[in-house]
Amino acid sequence: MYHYEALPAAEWFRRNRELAGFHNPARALYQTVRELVENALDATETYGILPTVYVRIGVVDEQRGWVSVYAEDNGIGIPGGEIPNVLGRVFYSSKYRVRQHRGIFGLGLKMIVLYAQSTTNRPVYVRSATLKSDKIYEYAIMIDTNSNSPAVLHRQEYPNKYKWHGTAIKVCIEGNWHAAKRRIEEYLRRTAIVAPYAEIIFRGPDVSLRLGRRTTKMPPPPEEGLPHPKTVDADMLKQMVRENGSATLLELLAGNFDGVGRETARAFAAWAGLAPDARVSELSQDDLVRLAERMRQYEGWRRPRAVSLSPAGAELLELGARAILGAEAVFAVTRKPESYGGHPFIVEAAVAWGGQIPPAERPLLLRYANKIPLLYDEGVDVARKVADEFSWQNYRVRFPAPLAVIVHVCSTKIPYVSAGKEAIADIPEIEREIRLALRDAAKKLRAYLARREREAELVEKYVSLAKYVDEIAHSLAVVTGASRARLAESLHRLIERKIGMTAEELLRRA
Amino acid sequence: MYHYEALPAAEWFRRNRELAGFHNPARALYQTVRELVENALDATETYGILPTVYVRIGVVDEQRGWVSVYAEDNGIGIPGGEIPNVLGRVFYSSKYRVRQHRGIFGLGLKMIVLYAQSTTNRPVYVRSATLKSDKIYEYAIMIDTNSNSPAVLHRQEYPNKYKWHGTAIKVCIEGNWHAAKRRIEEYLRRTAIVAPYAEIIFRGPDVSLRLGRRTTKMPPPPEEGLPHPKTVDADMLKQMVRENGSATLLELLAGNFDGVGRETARAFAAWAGLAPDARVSELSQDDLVRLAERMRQYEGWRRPRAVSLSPAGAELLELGARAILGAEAVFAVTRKPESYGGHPFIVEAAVAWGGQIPPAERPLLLRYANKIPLLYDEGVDVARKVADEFSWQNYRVRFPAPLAVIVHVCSTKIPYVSAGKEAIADIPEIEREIRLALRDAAKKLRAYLARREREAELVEKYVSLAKYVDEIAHSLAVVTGASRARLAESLHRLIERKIGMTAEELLRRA
Amino acid sequence: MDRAEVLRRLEEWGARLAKSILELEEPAMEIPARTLSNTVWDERARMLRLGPERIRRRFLDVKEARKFMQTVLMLRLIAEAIREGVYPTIRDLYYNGKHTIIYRDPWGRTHSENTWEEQDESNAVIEDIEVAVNALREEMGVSADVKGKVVGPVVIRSQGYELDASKFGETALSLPVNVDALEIVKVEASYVLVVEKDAIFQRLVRERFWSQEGAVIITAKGMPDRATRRFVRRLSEEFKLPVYVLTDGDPYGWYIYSVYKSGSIKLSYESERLATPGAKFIGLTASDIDEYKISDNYVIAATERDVKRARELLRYPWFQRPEWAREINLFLKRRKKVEIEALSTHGLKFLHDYIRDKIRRGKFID
Amino acid sequence: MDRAEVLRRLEEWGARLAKSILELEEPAMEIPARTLSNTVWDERARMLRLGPERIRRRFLDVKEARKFMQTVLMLRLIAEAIREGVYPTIRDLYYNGKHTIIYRDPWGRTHSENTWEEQDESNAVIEDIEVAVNALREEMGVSADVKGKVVGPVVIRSQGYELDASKFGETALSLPVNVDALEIVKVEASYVLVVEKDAIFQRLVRERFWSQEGAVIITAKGMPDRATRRFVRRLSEEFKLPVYVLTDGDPYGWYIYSVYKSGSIKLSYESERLATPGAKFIGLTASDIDEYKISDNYVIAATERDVKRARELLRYPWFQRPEWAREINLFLKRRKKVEIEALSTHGLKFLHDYIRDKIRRGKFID
Repeated sequence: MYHYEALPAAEWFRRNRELAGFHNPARALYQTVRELVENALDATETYGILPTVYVRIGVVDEQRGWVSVYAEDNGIGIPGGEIPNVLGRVFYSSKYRVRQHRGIFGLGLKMIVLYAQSTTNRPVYVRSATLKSDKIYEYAIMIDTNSNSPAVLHRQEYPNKYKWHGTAIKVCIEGNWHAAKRRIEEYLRRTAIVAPYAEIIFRGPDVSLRLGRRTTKMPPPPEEGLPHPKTVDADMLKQMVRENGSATLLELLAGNFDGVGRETARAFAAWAGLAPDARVSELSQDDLVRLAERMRQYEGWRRPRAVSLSPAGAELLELGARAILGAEAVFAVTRKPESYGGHPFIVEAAVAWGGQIPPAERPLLLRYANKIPLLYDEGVDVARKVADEFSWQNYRVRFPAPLAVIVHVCSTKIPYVSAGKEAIADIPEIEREIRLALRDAAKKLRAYLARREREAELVEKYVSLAKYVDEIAHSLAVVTGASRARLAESLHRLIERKIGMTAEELLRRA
Repeated sequence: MYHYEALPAAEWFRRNRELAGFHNPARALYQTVRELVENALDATETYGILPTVYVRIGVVDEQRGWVSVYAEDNGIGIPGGEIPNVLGRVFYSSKYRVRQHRGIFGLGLKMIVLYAQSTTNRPVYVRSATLKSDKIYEYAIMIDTNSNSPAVLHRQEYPNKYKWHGTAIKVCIEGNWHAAKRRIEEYLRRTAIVAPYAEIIFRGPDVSLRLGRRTTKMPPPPEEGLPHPKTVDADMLKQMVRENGSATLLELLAGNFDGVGRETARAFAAWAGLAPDARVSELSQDDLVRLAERMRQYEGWRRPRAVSLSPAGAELLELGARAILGAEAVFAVTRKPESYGGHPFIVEAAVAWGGQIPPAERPLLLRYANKIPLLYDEGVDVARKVADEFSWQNYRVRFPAPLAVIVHVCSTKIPYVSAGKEAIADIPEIEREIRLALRDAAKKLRAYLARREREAELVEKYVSLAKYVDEIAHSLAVVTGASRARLAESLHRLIERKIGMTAEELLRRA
Repeated sequence: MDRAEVLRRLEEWGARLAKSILELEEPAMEIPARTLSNTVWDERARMLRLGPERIRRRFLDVKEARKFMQTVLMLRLIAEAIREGVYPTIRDLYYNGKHTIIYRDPWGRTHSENTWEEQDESNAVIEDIEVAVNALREEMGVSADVKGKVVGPVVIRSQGYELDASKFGETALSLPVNVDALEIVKVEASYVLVVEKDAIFQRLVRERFWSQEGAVIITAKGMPDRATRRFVRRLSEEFKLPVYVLTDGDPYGWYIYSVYKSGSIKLSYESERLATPGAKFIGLTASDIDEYKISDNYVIAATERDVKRARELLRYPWFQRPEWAREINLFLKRRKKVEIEALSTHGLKFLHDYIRDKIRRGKFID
Repeated sequence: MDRAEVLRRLEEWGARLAKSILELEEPAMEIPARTLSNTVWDERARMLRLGPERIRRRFLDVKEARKFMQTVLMLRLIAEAIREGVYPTIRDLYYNGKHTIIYRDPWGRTHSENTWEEQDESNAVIEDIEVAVNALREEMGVSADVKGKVVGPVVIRSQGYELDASKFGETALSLPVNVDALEIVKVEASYVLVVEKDAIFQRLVRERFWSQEGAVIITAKGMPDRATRRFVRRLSEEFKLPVYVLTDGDPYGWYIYSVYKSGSIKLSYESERLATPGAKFIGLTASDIDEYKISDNYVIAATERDVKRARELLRYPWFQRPEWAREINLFLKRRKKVEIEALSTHGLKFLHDYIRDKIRRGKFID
């Protein structure tokens, strides 16, 4: 009755793998491709390398439903000594930093390893070389779930004659290629939209995709940043105090927060009625709780800086939407940086109208988080909620409408609903920014639709008068003997004067 | 560039608290109540104790948005020495067993503690006494996230004069009572539907609820069980072999799996072409993978036993739906046990029709998992998908229809989509059972609707003939001089003969 | 047959129904079926006749109960009129019988329903009673609205007054309800011209076309009533006058012609009195659009209803002449129709030339 | 006014329009407004007249362009008829003018639209032209279908033929299009009875009610046409005969009475020729349901349309008599209506007694 036990972290995640998106063979295969592609992009574009990613899926044993997934990138590689931990220890990662990555939980690779050993009991094979490394390291790794530590089955070093750098990973898992095919294709295509500087080559059992590099211009890579003071919490503050025991309040504030220099720190202390020179180690727990509250309330901080973020940019979004959706018109907006819980974020949104977008009862939604397309769980995503609650009728949109909405949230930490990373949670600050981004984009759409409507009205008016010209000219000519041609010509000129432009001008505009 | 670090488990969960449903102050308060109520019910009904649960929410500091949540139960309590770990160490729990609990991740209490210290930096207060204990233990606990270990701020023992047993927990968190109120109320009411043997008393700042005990009959408490062989995986098998190194294949199978005795184990070994007396420690890794596959393929296993499960029962579901929904008719079904991934599960479903259910374009859905009502994230729940894809038109249902569907999945392990525990993931075995349960319940609904339709048709027929009787009798009387009254009487008797019953009989039936 | 005999037959029919009810046998009426399938084309007599099929109208059949009630109700109305010695119109009977049945069922719900909604319903049961007891409406003393007008060299006598339809100037003679009560004193016409539309009739009268031609011109303003048909039949039968029918060039017009000529499905039991098997069609046909070079401006697209009606015509035995098959198929192919007024293409007087052309050169369909 | 003068006016109007178009001024037609608001109740003459309001029908107003086109088209049709010396009916003009305008716009889309859909549309522009050029349709030589029938002690002459409407037996005299071309030779009647419904007219003829009363009986089968109204007016004016109007007891019947008596909104410009201000109402009123003890079986629930029409009547100045206000308000309260046939409550012959009662005892509304 009173039986308690501690479970190793790796075992806990193995048992609860749905949390990370490994629900079933179809979804697990999709998730595996996603994790590998996102690691590849993080290892390249973050460091200014034009990404080249090669992904191959092969059938290992059709009867048993075993497939292999191979992914190779030209990124910065993993140092030889770190490879076992990076793949074989849950909660070990390079991604626990204040900087925008595609990956964030640092869980992806470990979940793939756990899933592979649960289903096929095959190790994962890794080959990697860091920049300018003389050696290439190769490992076969599994995870000892009891101790949450890597089990290295095989290890080898090769000379790196051609100074190759990057990472190649191969796994054998139970996967349903047939059921996952469509999603994987869609995922890769949508990824290519926001990363046109990447080259992605994919080979599947019956599908090949080559998504070529469309530009060599890359957005500036994100820098590492500090948390913004506006949204700090007591626990975070306690930890900082522990690490900066001897610092004064002024030093703590000026050294550890985004956009806070000595000036700003002093102004805050004055506003908060705190002694700037007090040692933080002498503050009581309650003082710290209050300090966190005052920091959240203070309106004098600078906006969080965007240096650690890398939005796609309005121009890129508009190009992508026009190309992929075949839209008639696209209007994109990149909002200024904001923050929640100490994490800066930027929301970008685009609304696309008409063309090949099929009219529907609600907007078609394309969601991105840190340039990752989100394909599942749309129903619980905050963007779906905002797009559905949005007052489209105020922007001349009447459903069914050929309307698509693209929402891109980038942040040093995306608040996913689950570790499956398919939906963004309902954070008030983010919800507000999405709403404002949609509003800004929708305003442009409204202006566009209004102009189109005005033109359509003029055309309508022109037609509804011009169609009677011949009939009237003919009848009046018969009654009065006047020239039918001259009457018709005059009637046309009267109509043009009425609508304020000639038929040719109208034809050019609408 | 090459910076890696290990993160303590508690810190990882603190940073990613949305995963467990602590998105924002409103949802966090709701989640806190849920975790506490579910722990309380697990600590009572699982051990045959009629639950009495008392929950109180109070405003601590209106300006700062601080609220207190107090929950007390009459359960089996937590042994004094275990209290710090149970509350202060992530991955430490009594719930990692093969038995149906409401809780499953064993995360809930720790997430509350982490959330409290992040927002108010207040410890959690616990008082508990086990059954027949002489002492009551009291603790104030926080979590040291760096070491994933409990920090005990206060500890005291009291004599337990009245042999009280149970657990009382009090926390102070940032919470939005106003926004969470409606959900908390709905959660408690829906909980009471499937647990009518529980007494739940709730006091909030401006709401009081007393959900009285409606019966003292409880479903038999679930027993501890073993995994079913049908859905074992290689990793699980490897672990068992480690723990039973000296066992033969026969011993391993007969001792560790649900419903497998020596007979069954021998039959399986013969079918699989394996030597029943081989030592399992001598099997290679590949042998184990194949063994797991053969075990999954074998059709000769007994169905998983339901002993470790505790469904509500069709009768209870029908009563609840009739009472709460005010339905005209309810048809419930409890399916036989099935299993997925080694975990037995039972699906129950009810369809409720008419009465106070408002007609809608799709069925109203009430979801339960291990008697827990699920309120959020309906859009990604497998039950929503099944209910929407179900061929209602084959069961005489035409939308808009006054139709509600209740789906209850109970299992030793509910496959939630996220740690927030608000939606069940799309597991093929579960999806199939939900579909079959709906089919079984819908068949009864169809029979009911058909009977109602037949009766309505008879009434219709009676009325459409009887209404002309007076007119015909009058006219024929005028034409022929026959008695109008006798003609009318005879016509009525002819009609009754035609529909096969008298008007009085028909009146009684429809 | 006098009214007393009619009354006897009605009462006898009612008594049979009452008897079966009182003996708890299901009451049913045997009525000759006035349906298309029971309309027999009598090739020799060249008219429609009622076939041998009978329907059983059963009270206990939900689909027929209402009609059963209506029939019994009408039976009473007619019996009462005969007993009281009054002569109602079918409109009077519709009106006298129309009221709301209010029925409160054992479940406490109240149902209300009118005995009939439209005059079509009461007219139909009158016709049912005619065939069931084998007595004509006129014999029961029940009359209908009259639509027919006549002009031309014909003299009639009504209640002692002689009326010369050639001396009406721009006015016209309205036919009475009971045409058989008229005496046709003298006819000096060369043919009878039956015109579908009143507007065309008015023009021909005003333009004195009848006097130039020595023709009796008759119109019933659309679908003809019994009196007009009976009058045309009498002119044809008693005075051996050729009869020509002028209608629009659409399936409705063609059907109107066939009603004058062969009888109608609904009243096939009366064809012997009403049909004029020798009547010839000089209205517009589908091929006349080319034949008379009718401008596109006057050609109208056929509606779905027109097309449906044309397909029905094709199936009727009395349209099984090669000429009609050709014209109707042409119509179905082109889906174009024309009204008589379309002849104004060639000037408003062209109508006269058209009629003469069709008659003199035998360009009619028989 | 002869047709040459009418043509001159039409051409002059057309020339004004053509001139403004060619000078690039917006073409607009000035037309007296045939609307309720421009219908003036002339209390002294006791008839409706057209008021001074005029509408400007502008081609460049999208809402009016279609009507502008229709008006010009009709102008041409009438001008052509006069030039060719033919006498079309309004149906002919509808038909001659109806065709499809097919317009291909600069964007390559094709729009097609009929010049008019229903005869109502072409009739309306004919009436517009009548008031715009101040010439009556009859003066243009444009006629309409004729609905009127007469029986009784009146002798008329049409194109030299004398017709004695007392010698028609069960038939009746149909009125011609142009009543003013008739000569009324002799009238030996004591009053004129105008009957709304043809079925009632037929009964009164068959029952020789007119001869017992010495009355001229006239019907126009519902809403009267111009010819029937003109004939009633001539009997009233030239022979000082009292005129009684017998209609159903519903707002539609009451309005029909007012059209005979005071004119209609649509044709208020013609009231002077057509109205019979002395006509008296002897149809059924709301209070007659009690007065003549009409059985519930014959009383029908008023429709929404009836109620709406009754509310309109209440607002018309020519219904502002206390008797009408009382009856219409009673109708609105009870929402019940009755047809003339309802008098059969008391036997089919009761209608005669009813008419005599209303006339002899002065129980009419003036």
